[in-house]
Amino acid sequence: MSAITVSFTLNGRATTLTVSPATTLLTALREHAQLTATKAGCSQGGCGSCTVLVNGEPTLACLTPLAHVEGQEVTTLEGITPVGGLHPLQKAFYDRFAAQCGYCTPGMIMAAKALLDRNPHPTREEIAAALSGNLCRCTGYLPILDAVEDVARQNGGGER
Amino acid sequence: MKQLGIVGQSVHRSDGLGHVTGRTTFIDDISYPHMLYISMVRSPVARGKIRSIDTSKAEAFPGVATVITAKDVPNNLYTILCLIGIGPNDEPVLAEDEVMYEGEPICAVVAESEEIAREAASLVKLDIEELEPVLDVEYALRPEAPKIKKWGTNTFTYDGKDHCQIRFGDVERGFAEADEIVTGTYQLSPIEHAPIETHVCVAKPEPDGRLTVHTNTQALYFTLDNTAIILKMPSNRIRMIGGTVGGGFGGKVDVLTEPITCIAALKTGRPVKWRWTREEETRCSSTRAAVKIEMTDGVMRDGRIVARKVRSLQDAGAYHRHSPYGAMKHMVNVVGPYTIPNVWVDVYCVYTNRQPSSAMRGFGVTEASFAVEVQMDRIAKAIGMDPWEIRLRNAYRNGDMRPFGKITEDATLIETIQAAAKLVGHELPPELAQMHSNDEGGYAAAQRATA
Amino acid sequence: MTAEAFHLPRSIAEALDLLREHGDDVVVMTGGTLVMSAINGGQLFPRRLMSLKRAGIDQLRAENGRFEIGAAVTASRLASETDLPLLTQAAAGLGGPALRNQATIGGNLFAHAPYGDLGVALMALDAEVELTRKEGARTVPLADFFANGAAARRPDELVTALRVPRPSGETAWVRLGRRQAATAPVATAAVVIERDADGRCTAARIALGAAGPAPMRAREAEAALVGQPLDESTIEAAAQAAAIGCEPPTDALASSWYRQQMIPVVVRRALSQIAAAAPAGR
Amino acid sequence: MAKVRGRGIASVSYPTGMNLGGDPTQALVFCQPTGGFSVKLASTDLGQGLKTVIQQIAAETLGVPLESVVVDTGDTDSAPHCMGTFASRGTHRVGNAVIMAAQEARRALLEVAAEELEASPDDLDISDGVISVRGVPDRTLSVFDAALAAHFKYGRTISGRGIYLKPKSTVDPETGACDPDSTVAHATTVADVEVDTETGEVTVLRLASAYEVGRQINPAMVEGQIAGGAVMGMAHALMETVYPEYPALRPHAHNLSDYLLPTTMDLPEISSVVLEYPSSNGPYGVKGVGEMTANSPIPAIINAIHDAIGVWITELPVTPEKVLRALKERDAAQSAATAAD
Repeated sequence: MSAITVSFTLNGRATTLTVSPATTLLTALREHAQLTATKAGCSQGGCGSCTVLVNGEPTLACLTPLAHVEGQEVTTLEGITPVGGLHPLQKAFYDRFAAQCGYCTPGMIMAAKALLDRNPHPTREEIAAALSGNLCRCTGYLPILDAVEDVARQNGGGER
Repeated sequence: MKQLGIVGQSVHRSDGLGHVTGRTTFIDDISYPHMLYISMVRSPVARGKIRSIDTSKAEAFPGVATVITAKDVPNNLYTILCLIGIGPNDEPVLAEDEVMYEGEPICAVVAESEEIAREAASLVKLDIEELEPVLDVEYALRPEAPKIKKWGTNTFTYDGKDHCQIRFGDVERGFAEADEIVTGTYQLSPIEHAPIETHVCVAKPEPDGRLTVHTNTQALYFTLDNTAIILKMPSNRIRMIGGTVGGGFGGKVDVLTEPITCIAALKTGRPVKWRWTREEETRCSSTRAAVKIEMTDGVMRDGRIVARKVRSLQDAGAYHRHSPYGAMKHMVNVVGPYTIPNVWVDVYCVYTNRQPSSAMRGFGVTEASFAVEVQMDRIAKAIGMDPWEIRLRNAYRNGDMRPFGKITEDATLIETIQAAAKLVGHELPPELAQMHSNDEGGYAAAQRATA
Repeated sequence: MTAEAFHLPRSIAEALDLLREHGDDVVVMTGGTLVMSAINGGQLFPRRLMSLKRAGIDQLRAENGRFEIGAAVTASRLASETDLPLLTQAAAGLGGPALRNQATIGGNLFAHAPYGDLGVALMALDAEVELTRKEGARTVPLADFFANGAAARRPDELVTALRVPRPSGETAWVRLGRRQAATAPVATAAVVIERDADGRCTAARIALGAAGPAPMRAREAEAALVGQPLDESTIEAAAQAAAIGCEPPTDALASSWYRQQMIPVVVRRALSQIAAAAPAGR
Repeated sequence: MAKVRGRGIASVSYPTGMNLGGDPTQALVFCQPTGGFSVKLASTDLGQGLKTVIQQIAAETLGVPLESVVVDTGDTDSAPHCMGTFASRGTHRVGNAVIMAAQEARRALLEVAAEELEASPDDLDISDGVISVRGVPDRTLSVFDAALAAHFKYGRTISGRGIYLKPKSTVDPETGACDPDSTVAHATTVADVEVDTETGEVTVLRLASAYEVGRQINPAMVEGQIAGGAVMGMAHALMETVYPEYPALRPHAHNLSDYLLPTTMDLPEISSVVLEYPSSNGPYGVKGVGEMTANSPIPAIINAIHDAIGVWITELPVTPEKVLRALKERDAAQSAATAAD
């Protein structure tokens, strides 16, 4: 069977994966790099549960051919989790009961991180807009928006 | 109320840290070396006779391990409710001679990757003689409609009847006495559970001949027992592991992935994963039943509901799964939390050539509540009464007889109405504000007195 | 056989060589959102994949009142790096934020209705599409590109750029969707109006989305505007005229009937926005 | 373009549990040598939080800190039977079974402690992991020491078995008489909506609900169910269907791009109040709040639409198209009536 080899930076580490040509970043992360935090929800760009960062920008891993990340920087939820601790977004999601089944959570946190990296003190409307491509079937979103707003407030905003 | 220690406190979720770090192990996160993947070939038509299935091209496709058809299934019949005495079993694991809905599983391609399995599945050639599908529940009940079930009817049989029923009081006398007759028809559409995690199952043969099965079923033992019967294996030869589910809402109780994944693992001797696509989740998993409810109420000008007659049709789809039970749950809840002295309910579980409906968050009740509560507003409108008042006056009180012969206890409908009014700043008149679920007031008492 | 190769050419010349060499065997993508979705969904089994993402067609230049936009420019870049009305609005409303980082202006021209809002904006802006083959490039009006369907692109050509003049008139973008974000449109209207000192319309371009198999111009509505003041009766006449000749798709989001009803609504709202922003006779 | 507003209410009851052929769940509880407790279940957490509430119920019953209890769900090799997670039965059935198992384990623990403390087991209490003789505050023994003694000195097991069975109730085929549930929870929802009469679009502005759920084991998680259910109910009312032209099979939804769920941008204001009237048969008075939260928003929204535009639209989902058609019919009927005058 044919294969392609792709080298990129994955959570800060130089990584080279050999995969079949049509392999998506999502499959590569989950099945080749054994990083399973990133979830497959629809594989068609409709749910956002596979959201990761490519060069800091939120990206749907299910619609990204692995070949596209050659030489790029990919960050997954594993990559923002400090050893033995939590990222402020993770802490806020935990405290706010923002994860029920937990399946959309990794994508939600990555989408929120992309927002806060660009805009440390977004309004609630800006938070909602940034997460509008990420579906959650359990929570009704309120605790998720609350959690991101908590972090925005810690950043010195949120009430603008 | 007794003060307790840890009960009543908003402690953190025990799985919360796993969820926020992505370290919770969902079924799709489980992989084994040399694992194979399944892609299902499904019926392209809503109803038809299978003339032939040609799997040769798929089997010859590089990377395909095997193709599984009905003849590979030891006991090719789901036994969803047989453990609790509901039958007959009506759904094959894989279609044999006929297909009953678009998306019905026909054969499973097992291959080295999902990508290979998907492409090989597209090469399976089906020869199906298409038959007229029955899609409309009213049509399904008519004599001229084709009878789609092998036993010769389009309805589930309850104790010799084509429906289940409640008979309470004398509904015709109630209508005769009523000042107004209020009718309404209510229709729901098939609704998908849409958990963000689709169905996933991983089955792994063990050296001792046992099978380890990871599944996101909502009901492990139910799945274990059903799978064991289908595989004709003693249940203790299978170890079913689950307990963590990425959203269920009733959509993961139908044992749809485990038997086939196990058969694939046994046939190939390798671990096998079957992860449903989103389209399969949307179009082939069960839905909430589309229900049609016709409701006729006899109402007095003072707001008392004195009679209620309901005809309800549950669209079970092609196979019954949990619908016969849902219809009964519907039957006892379609009168609503109100005391009505004369009640007549007929609920039909009707088969159509549609993806089967089954359990979904409150099924039977959600549909009933929708009809009952819109009907309450219709009644209020018909007699010129405030929607808060019509509910408070008719609300059941503790001690009232329910139409299914159970005495009401734990009633607090009135209290929630009053609390909701307070929450939105709607002031209720003193008489209504003072009602409670243990009072002797309301029309229930008057009805008891006249009954 | 499953896919044998993934080509990531570093130039359009290289891409064109590959296209000529492999012909129908190669499926071309830019951002990948349409092609990868079809592959994942089991609707497409390509032998070869080629992505133009690194082919050097992601420049965004403004010159002499014209924008030259490489086919690989993403929706999020359109929204943040251009100030072209309509196009920025269309880009900002496409999918969710992550999808906008992937979906490209070139790829969006190949989206099936009701998708393809960027094309609607581009059509109202009177954009041209650049098609390149080994022998050289040609430019065709976007309206012709859409009108010709699959035949618009020759087998050995690639869409490499869009040329978009800055509109001289007033613009309005109105889009109805079944939810507030991340959804295909029920109906879309992109409007450019030029008015004289008396407030009479001297030129009008109205493009509609989800009104047919591809973005289309509402010529009759445009005709109803030219020479008229932008008052209520003109707006109404144009709104009604906009629905003429439309054959909107039926899908799970909306029926053709409902979309047909909404075409006058989006056009009316767009024209009313313009009328309200700068009253006639300004 | 006209936007009109309306308010609707709806009140619902919701039964706890399934009653078809009997509805059982079992639990095992055992204590490790140093006082940690393990609860063995074959039950499933769908995200509603079963693991957490069971941990709370077990800790409460045993009298040990939350951290001393580990809840192991989901392995048929190590845990006894559970019907499954559906019908709002989880907290009620599993909770009752766990209380029974935990009480048996607690009794075994107290019997060991009684020997160590030279007291009657009936005179002992456990609180926060410490066993004490009632009325004699200085005579105490930690659960840690009691567990060690049980394992290594007395050779006793500190474990418990629990089952809860809602027995089968046969349904009278003629009258429908039966006992279909264990207890009933209640809710009332007030919906405020805005209808765009030009497009037929309905915007839910507010969903305010009062719930009565027996006892709340974990109020934050009850609130989570209410908010999640409110949004799902709104979606059922206005958006969701696999077959928009039911009973026709075409068009149909394929995926999460055309099977519509609300996004973060589609949310109404959601508020709630929770009342607690403990049930007689639920664990610590629990009724169940898992499923019911999607129910009352649906009719409340439909009633609010009627309040706004004076038309009953009773086919779900109430799409903009259905509203628009209803408005056209209403207006046609009105002008016909005017013409007849």
